[in-house]
Amino acid sequence: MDWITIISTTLKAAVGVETVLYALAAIGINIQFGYTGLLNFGQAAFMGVAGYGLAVTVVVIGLPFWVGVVVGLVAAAILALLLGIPTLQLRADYLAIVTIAAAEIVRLVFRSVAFKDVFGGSDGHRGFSDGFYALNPYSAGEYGFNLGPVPLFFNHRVLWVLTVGWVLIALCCVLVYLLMKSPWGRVLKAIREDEDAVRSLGKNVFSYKMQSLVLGGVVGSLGGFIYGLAYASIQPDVFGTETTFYAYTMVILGGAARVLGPVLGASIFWVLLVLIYNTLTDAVGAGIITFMDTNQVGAVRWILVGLGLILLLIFRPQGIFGDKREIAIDAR
Amino acid sequence: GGGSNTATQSSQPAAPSSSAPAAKGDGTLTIGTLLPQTGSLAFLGPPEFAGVDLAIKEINEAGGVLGKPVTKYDTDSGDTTTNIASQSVDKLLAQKADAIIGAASSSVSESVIDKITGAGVIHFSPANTSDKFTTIEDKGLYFRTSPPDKLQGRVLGDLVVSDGNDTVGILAMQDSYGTGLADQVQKTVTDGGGEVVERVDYDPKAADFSADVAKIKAKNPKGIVLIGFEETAKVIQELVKQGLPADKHKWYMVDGNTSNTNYVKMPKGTLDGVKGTIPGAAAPEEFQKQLLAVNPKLEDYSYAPESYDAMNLLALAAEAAKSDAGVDVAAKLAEVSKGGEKCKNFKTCVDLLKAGKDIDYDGVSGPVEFNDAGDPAVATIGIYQYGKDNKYATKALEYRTGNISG
Amino acid sequence: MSDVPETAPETASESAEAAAEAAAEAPESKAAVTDRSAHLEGAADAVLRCDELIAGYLPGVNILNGSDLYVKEGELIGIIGPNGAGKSTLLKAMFGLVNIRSGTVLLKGENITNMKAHALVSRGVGYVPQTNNVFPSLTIEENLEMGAFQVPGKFKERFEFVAELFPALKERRKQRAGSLSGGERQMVAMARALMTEPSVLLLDEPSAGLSPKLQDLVFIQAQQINKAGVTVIMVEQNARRCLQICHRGYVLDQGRNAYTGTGRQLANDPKVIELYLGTLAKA
Amino acid sequence: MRRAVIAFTAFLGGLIFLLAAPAQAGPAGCQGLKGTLKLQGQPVNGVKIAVTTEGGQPVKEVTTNAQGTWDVPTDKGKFKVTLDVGSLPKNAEVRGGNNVRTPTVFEGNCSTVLFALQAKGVAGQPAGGEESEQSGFWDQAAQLTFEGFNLGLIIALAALGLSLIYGTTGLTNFAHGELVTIGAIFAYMFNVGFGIHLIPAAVLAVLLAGLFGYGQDRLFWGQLRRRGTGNIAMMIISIGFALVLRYVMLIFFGGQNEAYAQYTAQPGMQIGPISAAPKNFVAMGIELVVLIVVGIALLRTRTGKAARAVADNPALAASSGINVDRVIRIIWTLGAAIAGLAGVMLGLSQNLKFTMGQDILLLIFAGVTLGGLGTAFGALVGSLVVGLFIQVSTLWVPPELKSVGALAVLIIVLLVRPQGILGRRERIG
Amino acid sequence: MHAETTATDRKAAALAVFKDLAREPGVPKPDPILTVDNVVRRFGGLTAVEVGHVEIQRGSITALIGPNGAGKTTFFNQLTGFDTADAGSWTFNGRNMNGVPAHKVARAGMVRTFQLTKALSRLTVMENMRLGAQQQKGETFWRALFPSMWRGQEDEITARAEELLERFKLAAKREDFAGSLSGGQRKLLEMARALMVQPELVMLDEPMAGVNPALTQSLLGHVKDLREQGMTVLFVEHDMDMVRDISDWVIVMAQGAVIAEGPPETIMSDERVIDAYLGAHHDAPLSDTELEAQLQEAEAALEAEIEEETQK
Ligand SMILES: Nc1ncnc2c1ncn2[C@@H]1O[C@H](COP(=O)(O)OP(=O)(O)OP(=O)(O)O)[C@@H](O)[C@H]1O
Ligand SMILES: Nc1ncnc2c1ncn2[C@@H]1O[C@H](COP(=O)(O)OP(=O)(O)OP(=O)(O)O)[C@@H](O)[C@H]1O
Ligand SMILES: [Mg+2]
Ligand SMILES: [Mg+2]
Repeated sequence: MDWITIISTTLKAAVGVETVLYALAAIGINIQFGYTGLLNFGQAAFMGVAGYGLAVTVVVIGLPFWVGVVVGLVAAAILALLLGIPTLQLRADYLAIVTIAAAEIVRLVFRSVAFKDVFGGSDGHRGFSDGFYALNPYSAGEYGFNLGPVPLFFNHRVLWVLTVGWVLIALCCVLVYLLMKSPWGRVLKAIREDEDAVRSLGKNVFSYKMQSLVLGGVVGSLGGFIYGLAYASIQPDVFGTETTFYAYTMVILGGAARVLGPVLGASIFWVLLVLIYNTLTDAVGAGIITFMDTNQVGAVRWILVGLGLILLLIFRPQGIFGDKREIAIDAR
Repeated sequence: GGGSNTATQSSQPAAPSSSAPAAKGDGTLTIGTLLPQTGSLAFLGPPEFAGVDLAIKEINEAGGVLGKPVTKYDTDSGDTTTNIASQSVDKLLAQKADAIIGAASSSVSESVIDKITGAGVIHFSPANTSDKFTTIEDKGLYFRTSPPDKLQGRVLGDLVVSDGNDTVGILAMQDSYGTGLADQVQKTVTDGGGEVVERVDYDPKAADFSADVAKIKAKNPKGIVLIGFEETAKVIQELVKQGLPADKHKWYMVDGNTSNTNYVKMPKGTLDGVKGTIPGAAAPEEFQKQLLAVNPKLEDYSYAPESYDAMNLLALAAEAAKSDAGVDVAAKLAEVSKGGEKCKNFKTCVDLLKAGKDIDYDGVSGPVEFNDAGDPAVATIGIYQYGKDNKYATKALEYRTGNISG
Repeated sequence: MSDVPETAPETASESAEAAAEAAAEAPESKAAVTDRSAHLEGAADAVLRCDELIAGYLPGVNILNGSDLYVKEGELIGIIGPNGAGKSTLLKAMFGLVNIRSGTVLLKGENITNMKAHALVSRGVGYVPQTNNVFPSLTIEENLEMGAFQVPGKFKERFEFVAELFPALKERRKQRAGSLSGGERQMVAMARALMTEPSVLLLDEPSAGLSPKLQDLVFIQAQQINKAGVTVIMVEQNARRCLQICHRGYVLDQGRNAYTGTGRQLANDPKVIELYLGTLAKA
Repeated sequence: MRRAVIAFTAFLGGLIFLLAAPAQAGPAGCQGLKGTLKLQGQPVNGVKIAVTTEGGQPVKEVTTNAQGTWDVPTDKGKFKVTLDVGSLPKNAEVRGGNNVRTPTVFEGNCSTVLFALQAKGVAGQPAGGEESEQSGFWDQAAQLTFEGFNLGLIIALAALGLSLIYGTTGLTNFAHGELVTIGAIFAYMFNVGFGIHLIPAAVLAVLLAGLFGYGQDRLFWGQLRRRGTGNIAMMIISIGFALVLRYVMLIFFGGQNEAYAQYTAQPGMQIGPISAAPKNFVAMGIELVVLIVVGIALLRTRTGKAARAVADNPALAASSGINVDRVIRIIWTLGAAIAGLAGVMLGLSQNLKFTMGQDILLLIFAGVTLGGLGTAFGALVGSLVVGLFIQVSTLWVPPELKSVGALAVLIIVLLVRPQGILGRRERIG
Repeated sequence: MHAETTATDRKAAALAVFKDLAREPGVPKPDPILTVDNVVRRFGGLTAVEVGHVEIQRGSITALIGPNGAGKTTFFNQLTGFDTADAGSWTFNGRNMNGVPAHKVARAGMVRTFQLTKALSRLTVMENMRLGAQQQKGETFWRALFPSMWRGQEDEITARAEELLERFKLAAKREDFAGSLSGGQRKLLEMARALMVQPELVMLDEPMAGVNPALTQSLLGHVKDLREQGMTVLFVEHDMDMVRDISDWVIVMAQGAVIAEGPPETIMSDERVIDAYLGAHHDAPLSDTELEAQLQEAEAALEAEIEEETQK
């Protein structure tokens, strides 16, 4: 068993690119769902629209990188408006199905043969991240330190993505913290509890819901940028419903309506995923586990991840940072 | 590379080195696999792993590479919907893999190619068919044994035309494999004087394919080309149901779905006379037996030959380069694949190499001769025909060999 | 009600009356009994009794802090107290809807602490909750059918009975309860509890939201049911009215019994008036 | 630049190939153009065919032989092949009228050139074309409508199971797709594993699926409810549970497609404009009966009403003497059994795969929501609409986007009727 | 006791206004804050509301009473924009209000409470209260980001909320989640929160149902204070003691329509109102003899029933 690799990869996963991009998506969901009670199950579409906005602008139209970022952000905001104007009047569960449907539509259009010239079909686009890496302040090489015998190094490209990513996360968290402490956030939370009551107190519920949807969507779309930039490519199927589900899982794991909940949730999720898998593969590779073969390791990993999620939520249904009292209040 | 020695590993990257990880040969050829254990392509995993395993078994029996047995780490590529491939690559890189064999899905490969080649490691896919990889920025480290389907599409298209099908319908799986192949077939058929009356690109995950088949039915083509993977079984059910059976219309299949196991439960004669094309110069039967010895549970053999060849080529290139470092191996890959004394397995090839000869490895999947882009330049396509038992004869009707780019 | 054994009503109501009279004759000075042992003197032959109940919703927060209560066969008991005193919690705890942390509840000698509500229903206990007391997506008729869930055979007969009490319900039998007005819901809730012919009935503010006319009806009905031998425990904010008809009353404050006594004693106790009854509706 | 390099390499590769004397090349030495002319299956002799280069330089002119074949060896490159229409037999013409082809010849390969011949004035009458196009459209529409019902009913069955469980417990069960899959796989186990005929195997599978539902509630969900786990936490737990189930199935069933031992690729019969396999009709009949019986049972039976009561307010249901846990257990058993049946039906009409349920989960949710959450007949109506739109929309949109049509309709319907087709508005205040 | 005397003065003033008015449905008031014309709302075959003409006098306390299901709550829903009327129009402060969305109605100064309470469960009682305040600077997105911009206002709001909570006996619960309140406490919070809006017209839907009588009494004083501050109160209530104590004018609804209007005393002796709504015992609690008689009656009925049963 190669414990050093296992520990090193796990620790790196805790702050890695995937954690960053999912954390951003989850922060967005936390704004929408955790604070406002909007069941937006289309977060993947916001990420996708942003990523593709960047990719199409740079690759197909040939404009510079930063224009792509602006286009992506605007696209995410427009998607939020398009989704929100008709659907925010709907009951919460209907909003969920409408957003999930919209997200699937977006993904299917991205991957379709009919629009292959624009969106690149099922393999998507690549070659739009040079502008981003051109800004990289780190010179080529590996950066990091040894934690005892465990090496923790990232190369300059990853480090640049991580730097930007974590700065974005920090900014978003500060933003969420400030907003949710304020009367503005109070209105959101009140909407989560009972829209009609809020309406009767003279607040424009629709407008607040829209603000929340746009804000959450734009924050989530940052995750889409990080994906595209980190992998230097973008594929439609990355933005399937699974991505949204996992982001929700992270929000709940960390604790809904907690500022740092989604970030911690994302970290836990990836640590779980990587730790379990790398331990398993090594154990199988080293012949310690003999009752399964290579083909089954991947499946067993997901089984254990599933069990992990179940157990975490059984023993902390309110999430890591959550407040038990909130859960005890009967929502009915 | 080499992940067995943890002591050197921990001391190595102590300071940021200035250039991309250059030669770091440690004497052991370390291979990582990045193949689907889960996700929508999970059915491709077992044959691909088996292909690699079979090759490694033979290599190690023949004395290993550079005198040492090959080390291998298996990881899961998942599919595009989860981002686990990237984490798997992180692990393999941490374990100092010299080359990574994978992924099955072009999309997954695209998402990790920068990471792999950026670390000076060979990215070798047995199954990517997207033509994007021909032009991709890969530092000369990307290779694949699966041809980008131009030749197969041409052969199949010509086959369709020469069978006299003046009206043709194409049902193609909607991804880079399916659409790429379908484009080529369509072009060849049209050039040859046939007419593609309907082409349907279908979503392989769709709940059912009746609408897709109904579209074909409306045009009533003489020949129907089925391009896809195992979901073709569902498409065939639908063709039979909607009254387009193989005895009235000529069906054609491709390597992704020409299978001896997928259709055996169908009524006798359902696939009678159906033709399919598979790359590779040898009848697959013998090879499949060997694979079964490695993994007795195998049901499908897609991309097993390509995986096997990938592994053998890597081992031979390492021997030729006398180094296991990715960059060195990559430099030799093209050389061992063409221009020299022909040989068909690691043992004979390595013996030739040791005797100082130039070799030309011809694999199970075809002659595999790499061009500069790391794509195979030449391929052999076998044309097979199904019998009444819904299995195809192990002897090909004919083999066509040609340059992939034309 | 018709299946009450022939002799039961008389004996039950007689004993209750006797108890009530005995209480009424007690000297004025004992009007408000706060002493626990004194209170429990009468509890020997209680149908339902709770001892030192401690219960609550949130971990670490007790709402009931050791309240005692007993009710004898055929008695009508009133519970009053300020908002948030724990009256509803007490009823819920007895009925198995709130987890009891310590203390016991006995029903006819059987320990029913933390027993499931449906099991209590089959033991003859009925309950009308204070809020959320109808099934909104079911029609009125189906709501009442649910009331008679354990005795489906009796549905027709009992339906006629409650329809006579609340004619509005019969007219609207196919209307979904979720669209009913507050008062109409209250009627449905009351009617639902009357479907089973319980031997012990727990009512949580049955008159709230009803028109004065119907409030009258509810109080008379409670009395009538009680007369027929049903033991009734009633929580009311229409406190004066409640104390008027009940045999004994409890004043609950902060999860504890503050005062107990006969209805009349409590209604006239100046302390109780000042703290809980107010002077608005002077008798 | 790059392209040039590639071309050059290819050229080199070709050279090497030529030198290496193809071991198993096809028709040896064939490089050029060839073809066969046939009219109604009979070879056509004596037709003149001229081959020129792309630029128009004549290469060779040939005449078909008695077998109707001709061939012209050429260099590699693009050519123009012209059939001399005058040399055709009097009664024949080239289909489509175009007598020029522009094939490409590749190194070491022959390219086939096809001139499809037809009897003059037989097929392709200009007038009839329009009409058959029209009737073709309606035939296709009829077929797609049928397929819409076929698919919609399967979705409805799965949706009913989901709706039952959601309606009663408030659990948004993301593991429901896996319940569908598991039903199909149970049937496979009995059918292929134990060699039982599919019909009894299906019955056993549905029973086993029901038992599985019962066990799930008994040992898992019921325990969670007892602990007071909230609905949101439960929803996430169901995602975890779905992962566990799905990948357990991957291990035991494998990643490939499988079919049942009977009724696979059953030939269709033509009924009017519709072609369908007998198994489709039987399946649809069973589905419809189950849906209606369960729907009515929910409305009429005591347990059905109790289930709705529990859905509304579990505490009040308990206060009414309903054994809430028992009702929920019944619903779980029933819901899982119905989901299992849906799986068997899906496996019968399609194939089995460990992700089959997951792949239709979105459609199931769409069906449930579209019809109105928590109503049995709503699930039926909603799913039928989803099924119909998926299929029928392909008349206008490319099939790869067929789900887009259905999902777009879902959105539009919900905008017009926010409470779902059969749902009711809630009262305010 | 200063407030008490002014309140009675005020009441006298209000009563003086009403003194000369005709006691008939739809009678015009000298200074109406709310005027309603021909509002109709049907649910299927049921006409829940069909109000011809009603005016609410500014600065008065008006009670709206009527049997259960008379349409009072539905009427409130129409006026406050929570439901769309099938027909009709109404003006508030002379401004036409039909079709105006609920939040704008509230902003215009017409705030209602809900009969079935709507506590914001996972907000604390204090947050519930603060939410009621209007024109909060911190409620716009950009200003929310800079606490210095709204801190001061927030403190003012909090002080006001504290005061109200004290009055409504909820001060001890200020940091508890509203979802953990008892039924009566929710009613109190609902009303207190509506008062945070500082509306011109407050519409209370059965504010005191389920509230302890002693507390009700003290709160009535507060409501009278509101009138003192120039606020208009329209409330639905079934507690006749309360209606009699504080209302200046009473409107009676039955089966959707306004059937009577007048001062409390007049209304409570109106035969039709007694018939449809109050019942025989409205004016005083039952005396002992009456009780006795009632019981006797019940017993007789019971015995007859049992008799029947045994004969079967
Ligand atoms: N679901 C709950 N979760 C947490 N705390 C609760 C819950 N329900 C009630 N409480 C608390 O328990 C205490 C007692 O509530 P209960 O409902 O028993 O009061 P009550 O005496 O019935 O009052 P009311 O007359 O207003 O109905 C209250 O302080 C309330 O805050
Ligand atoms: N959404 C609806 N669908 C059908 N009927 C309704 C709906 N809303 C209200 N009703 C009916 O309209 C009538 C008026 O209801 P409303 O709630 O206005 O009565 P109310 O006067 O407030 O009664 P209460 O004093 O009991 O609160 C009732 O009979 C009720 O059943
Ligand atoms: Mg209470
Ligand atoms: Mg009302």
